[in-house]
Amino acid sequence: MNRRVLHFILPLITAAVALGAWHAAVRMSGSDIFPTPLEVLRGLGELVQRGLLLKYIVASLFRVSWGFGLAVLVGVPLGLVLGWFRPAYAALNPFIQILRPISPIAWIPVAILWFGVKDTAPVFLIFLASVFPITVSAMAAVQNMQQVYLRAAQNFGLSGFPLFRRVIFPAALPQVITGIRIALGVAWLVVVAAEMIAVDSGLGYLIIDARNAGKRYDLVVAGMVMIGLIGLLLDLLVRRLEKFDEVRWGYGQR
Amino acid sequence: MNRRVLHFILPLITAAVALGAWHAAVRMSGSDIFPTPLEVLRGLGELVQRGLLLKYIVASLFRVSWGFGLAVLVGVPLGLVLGWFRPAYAALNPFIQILRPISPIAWIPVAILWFGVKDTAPVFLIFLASVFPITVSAMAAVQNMQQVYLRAAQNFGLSGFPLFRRVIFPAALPQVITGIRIALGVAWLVVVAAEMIAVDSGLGYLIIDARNAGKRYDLVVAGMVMIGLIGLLLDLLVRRLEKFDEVRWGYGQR
Amino acid sequence: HGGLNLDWFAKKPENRQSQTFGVGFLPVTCHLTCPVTHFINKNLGERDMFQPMRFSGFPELKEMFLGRPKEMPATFILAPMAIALREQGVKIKIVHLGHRDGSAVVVHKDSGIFQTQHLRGKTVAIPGRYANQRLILYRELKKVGMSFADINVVEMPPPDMPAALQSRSVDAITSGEPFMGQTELDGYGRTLWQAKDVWPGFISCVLAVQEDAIRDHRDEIQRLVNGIAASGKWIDQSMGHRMDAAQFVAKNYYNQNPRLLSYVLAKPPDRVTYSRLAPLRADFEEIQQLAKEAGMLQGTVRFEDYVDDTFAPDPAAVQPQKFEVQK
Amino acid sequence: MDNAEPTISVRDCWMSFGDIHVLERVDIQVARGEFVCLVGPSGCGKSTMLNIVGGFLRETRGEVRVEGAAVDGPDPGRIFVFQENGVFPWLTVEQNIGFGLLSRPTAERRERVKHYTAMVGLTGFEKSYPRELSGGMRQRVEIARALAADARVLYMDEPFGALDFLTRLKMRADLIRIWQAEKKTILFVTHDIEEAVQLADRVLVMTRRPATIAEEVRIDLPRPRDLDAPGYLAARDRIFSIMGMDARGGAAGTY
Amino acid sequence: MDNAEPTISVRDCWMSFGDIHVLERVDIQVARGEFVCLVGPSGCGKSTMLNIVGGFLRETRGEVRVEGAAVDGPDPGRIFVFQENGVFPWLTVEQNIGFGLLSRPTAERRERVKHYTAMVGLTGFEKSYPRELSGGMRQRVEIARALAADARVLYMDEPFGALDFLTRLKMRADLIRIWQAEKKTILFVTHDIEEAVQLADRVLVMTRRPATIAEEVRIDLPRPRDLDAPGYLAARDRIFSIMGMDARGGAAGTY
Ligand SMILES: Nc1ncnc2c1ncn2[C@@H]1O[C@H](COP(=O)(O)OP(=O)(O)OP(=O)(O)O)[C@@H](O)[C@H]1O
Ligand SMILES: Nc1ncnc2c1ncn2[C@@H]1O[C@H](COP(=O)(O)OP(=O)(O)OP(=O)(O)O)[C@@H](O)[C@H]1O
Ligand SMILES: [Mg+2]
Ligand SMILES: [Mg+2]
Repeated sequence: MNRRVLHFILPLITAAVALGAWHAAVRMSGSDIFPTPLEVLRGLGELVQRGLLLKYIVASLFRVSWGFGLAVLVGVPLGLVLGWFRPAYAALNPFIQILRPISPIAWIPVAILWFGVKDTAPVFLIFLASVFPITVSAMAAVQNMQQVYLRAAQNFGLSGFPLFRRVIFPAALPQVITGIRIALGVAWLVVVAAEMIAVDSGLGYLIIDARNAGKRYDLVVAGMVMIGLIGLLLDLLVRRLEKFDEVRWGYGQR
Repeated sequence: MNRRVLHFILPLITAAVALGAWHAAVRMSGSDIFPTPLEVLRGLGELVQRGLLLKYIVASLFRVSWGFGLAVLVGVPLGLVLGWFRPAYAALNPFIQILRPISPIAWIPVAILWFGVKDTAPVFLIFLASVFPITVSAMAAVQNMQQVYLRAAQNFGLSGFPLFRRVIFPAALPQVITGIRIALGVAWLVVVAAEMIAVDSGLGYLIIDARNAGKRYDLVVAGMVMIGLIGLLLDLLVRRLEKFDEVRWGYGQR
Repeated sequence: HGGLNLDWFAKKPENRQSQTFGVGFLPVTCHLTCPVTHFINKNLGERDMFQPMRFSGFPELKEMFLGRPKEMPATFILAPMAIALREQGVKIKIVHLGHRDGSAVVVHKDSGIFQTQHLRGKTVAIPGRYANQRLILYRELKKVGMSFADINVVEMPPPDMPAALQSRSVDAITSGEPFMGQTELDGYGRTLWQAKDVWPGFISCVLAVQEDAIRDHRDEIQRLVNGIAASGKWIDQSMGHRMDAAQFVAKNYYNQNPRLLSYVLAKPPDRVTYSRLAPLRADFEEIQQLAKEAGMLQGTVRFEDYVDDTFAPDPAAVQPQKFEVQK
Repeated sequence: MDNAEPTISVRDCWMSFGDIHVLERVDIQVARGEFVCLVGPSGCGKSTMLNIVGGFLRETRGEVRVEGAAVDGPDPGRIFVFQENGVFPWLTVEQNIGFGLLSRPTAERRERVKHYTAMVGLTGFEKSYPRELSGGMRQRVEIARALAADARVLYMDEPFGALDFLTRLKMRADLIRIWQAEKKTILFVTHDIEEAVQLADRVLVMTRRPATIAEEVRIDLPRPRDLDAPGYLAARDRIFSIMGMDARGGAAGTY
Repeated sequence: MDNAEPTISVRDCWMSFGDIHVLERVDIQVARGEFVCLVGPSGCGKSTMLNIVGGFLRETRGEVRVEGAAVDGPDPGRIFVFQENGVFPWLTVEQNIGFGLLSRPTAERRERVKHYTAMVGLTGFEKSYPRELSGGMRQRVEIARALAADARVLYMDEPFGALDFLTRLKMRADLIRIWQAEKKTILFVTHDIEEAVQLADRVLVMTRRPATIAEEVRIDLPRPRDLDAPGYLAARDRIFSIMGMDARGGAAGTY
């Protein structure tokens, strides 16, 4: 009960204080470029009225789903294989590590060159940004797997694909899921950069478009708030994956 | 010996194959927009000749050092405190989680508004991008700390600041360092976005400037390659932190 | 990736690419003729001859133009950038202008900058290294015996400029409209000078086309140029047309507040103009000369290399479209 | 019991975690200088009881007094040896053993650290970090740390659990020697009945959860104890039978 | 030894990890149906020896034959119970115990799983995941899994290490019962001398590293064994003395 209160009331108080301070700061600065919370709310209202908010959210989620989904489909098997076969790891890991720190923004020209300005290009950027964390975590998961599981499995006569399916994969799964969670965060983070490519919907587009639209910083901030909230929701959602019985063993207190 | 060979020869082979494929693909595509590896090398040579490469690298590293350094200075204590005081955690964590998924690109207008176009604005963006992973990992580190260390410390009569300094901090340190490592990766990743703000040096600027500069995609790719290589080096560097005796206990095989 | 059906959200079916081609533009007044031509054509019930493709910045626009010339063989682009591309060996030609004038240097209204000389030691934001605003600034500084060495130039995407000026992180800004007009409209910007006053007939953006397209699709390009010439005339025909254009372009193409476009198209009415759009040797040679002096261009190409003026109709002979917006 | 107040005095102690009733009506008295073992089935509440006495948990009901005062948190004069190893992994062996001595003069601290390091057989490992030691060696560091702190009272929660058999025997002998020499009061939790009988003056046998003290077995044998002596075997078998087992492992109940 | 070839035959086995010489000239013979315990100081190489016999490690030199053939990797007919718990945490108790039976008909599998679940006292926990069990219960799952697989040979590496004292006694008794009933050959590693004496037909005592077999102690006592019987105590004390300790814990050497 007491903890409930803590976890509901306190954030509300902080929210009130933060919004108040924000409002006061804007008012006091005398500038009307940066919006007050109220203006942001009104901006959001306008988006809702024009039927854009939902459309944009769906569009961004759609792109992220594709890019991220492909990243999972490619990254998990790739990571597992690289984690398992030492030579493959030795051959490819350096390149993964070099490609990893390259910003999606830097990839925009490549994306346009390869995919034009359809939805494919932002999907590709989101894919790029999320495939590396997934691959790396799947790789590490296999490499850190407890030897004893492998030996037990071999003892019972498993090898080849059944060994992979029945032991290596489930043993790696908790860490793979953690990687997936991080990658989803990254995928959602780069939605703004990805939607710099000429698309005409999405929350990232909303922000970029609002910047182009002269003084619509209320919409910029509205876009930021929506991205933040949805990011939080997505994270909570993937966290549920970590609750499944098959993987919960991997997350206990250390 | 055999493993040495594996880890030196195999990446070289992959590199050769990758560069060859790249070259062939560019040649075959018939398009001369995208540069061949050779052209990229020539672009790099040009940068070196004009004395720009080193200057840009230093400039980017300088901004990242500041932004990231500030993020460490703010994030680590903040995270430790939030991890320790439940009410502070309850009050602030939701906001941290909402701010976290917001792309640095979205923050650009805010950064300009607050900090203008000096180096402060990119430093602020880098700070923003890296402070959240650091805070969150420091928070989690304290929360996941083994209870027995705390009890032992209390048993020996520690409390208040000495308890913090002699037990809570060292107990959290390994996970804090992991957070710092991830955050440095992120800081380096956003250098491109950060240098979209009116600056006139840096590897991110190089990429953006080269994109503006008509057909200079050799420089774009040169910038990407440099960012990738330096990112790899930075990561290797921070990894050394994990080798210190005081924290090595935190990273063993699970 | 063809099988992914990622076009799910495309508003208009894009698979008509085979018949129509893309023309790149940004939501700025310099590119206004692009959406106006499209809108009028569509409303006159003519065959869709091109597909306007909106970008949020020049880098992406250029990358599409260069990287996928089949999909987007023509685009509105900064004149010096087009020339620079030609210098770098890209086979494109300028076939028409997009507008004239429509740039300004704006300072904060509370600043003590009233003449070009006052910019000495100040920070001025320009849109990029190949922006004509760099040229106009260079030209004006030269007039008063100054150079870039006397001011501090920073590059900044135009959308960020108003905020930068308002927060006084820069002392002056210069770019195309509507971002300059916006600072006036919001009450903190004061125009130091308009392009039209210091460099009459100033050109910033032009219509550039891939040579392959010129060779293979002459007719379509001709129709496009005719359309742009005619809609330019149409815009300049009356203030009523300007206000109509501000309305439908802001709503359907730019996603901006119509008030802003109305403002920059009306106050004063000749802030930006859309007649006289044929590319003229003298204009471009001046640009090229200045750009060479300012270190922007090499000067390795000549007018006939980068301009194909065979498409442009005689401005005097161009007739505006017969089109009125249904109220 | 002496006529003096016992060092540890637990009266009518009850403890629940939410709905889980762990302890019911537990009474424990430990006289000054006495060595008392607490045995009982796994999960019955031995650690819980010890943590209450140690001041890390608060009883739901009852009276818990140590050294003449109600317990109100841990105390540096009464050191706990934890079931989960509580050695600080970021400190060297030496620093760990000296952890409780930071207020002492450097020379004395060095002296004591050296002495207890030698006693647990870790001389030569002073600069090692815990991760470089085996589980048994780590456990010995914790024991040395507790002893070095010169506490009047030691609470030990299965301290020898991680040791291998031979080391365990050795540590038991050492502990008895120290206890005899330094007159400490020790409350020692174990599930190993042999261990309890080898060590204790008295063995308190707890029932399964909710636990209480089923019986107390006094072991009046001279030390060092002969593990083949009839008295020893009798005490051991007595505890086995209290716990519903016979030493051959035939279960008299479920487990 | 019988005149038949022994089930496990290790001759002149040497093993090093790089520069660390772990085993030297080890000879082990285990007859069909025999229960042999391997004891020795911590870190001497017991697990290493067992892993070689089990096919998880390859000896540096020597001959290791099991069931008439040179060992070449693990074999489902010879199941290993690991010192680190090898229960799969992503499977339920039931699925773990049935892991080695997937090629059997469903009915038989269900039958065997049920039987061995009951034997280790985990009935009611079939659907539980290992993380929901205590360390001791997890260890019992692993033992049940090994037994259910119906292997001819069991290699057990301190399988009762994580169990509490009472459960350990119970498991020892169960293991003896199963071994007697099902005629398995068991090679059992432990550092607990009491355990070895309670279980084995023969106890092989290893020296410290580099290890070899110091001596073999034959325990000819009827089962279930009486822990107070003089024969039992004599065998125990004999092993203590081979290992340089006496049962009172007075160290005859360093540790
Ligand atoms: N913090 C807690 N919250 C809820 N239940 C707890 C908590 N601590 C202990 N318990 C429960 O109390 C019971 C007794 O636990 P305790 O650790 O005292 O047993 P124990 O006798 O020390 O067992 P072992 O011999 O295994 O160490 C157990 O059933 C345990 O599940
Ligand atoms: N993979 C390995 N690489 C290097 N050294 C090893 C390896 N495995 C074991 N050792 C070393 O070999 C020696 C014997 O180890 P082993 O695990 O066989 O001992 P043990 O007798 O089973 O000990 P315990 O009773 O603690 O289980 C130890 O000193 C250990 O450090
Ligand atoms: Mg306990
Ligand atoms: Mg072992």
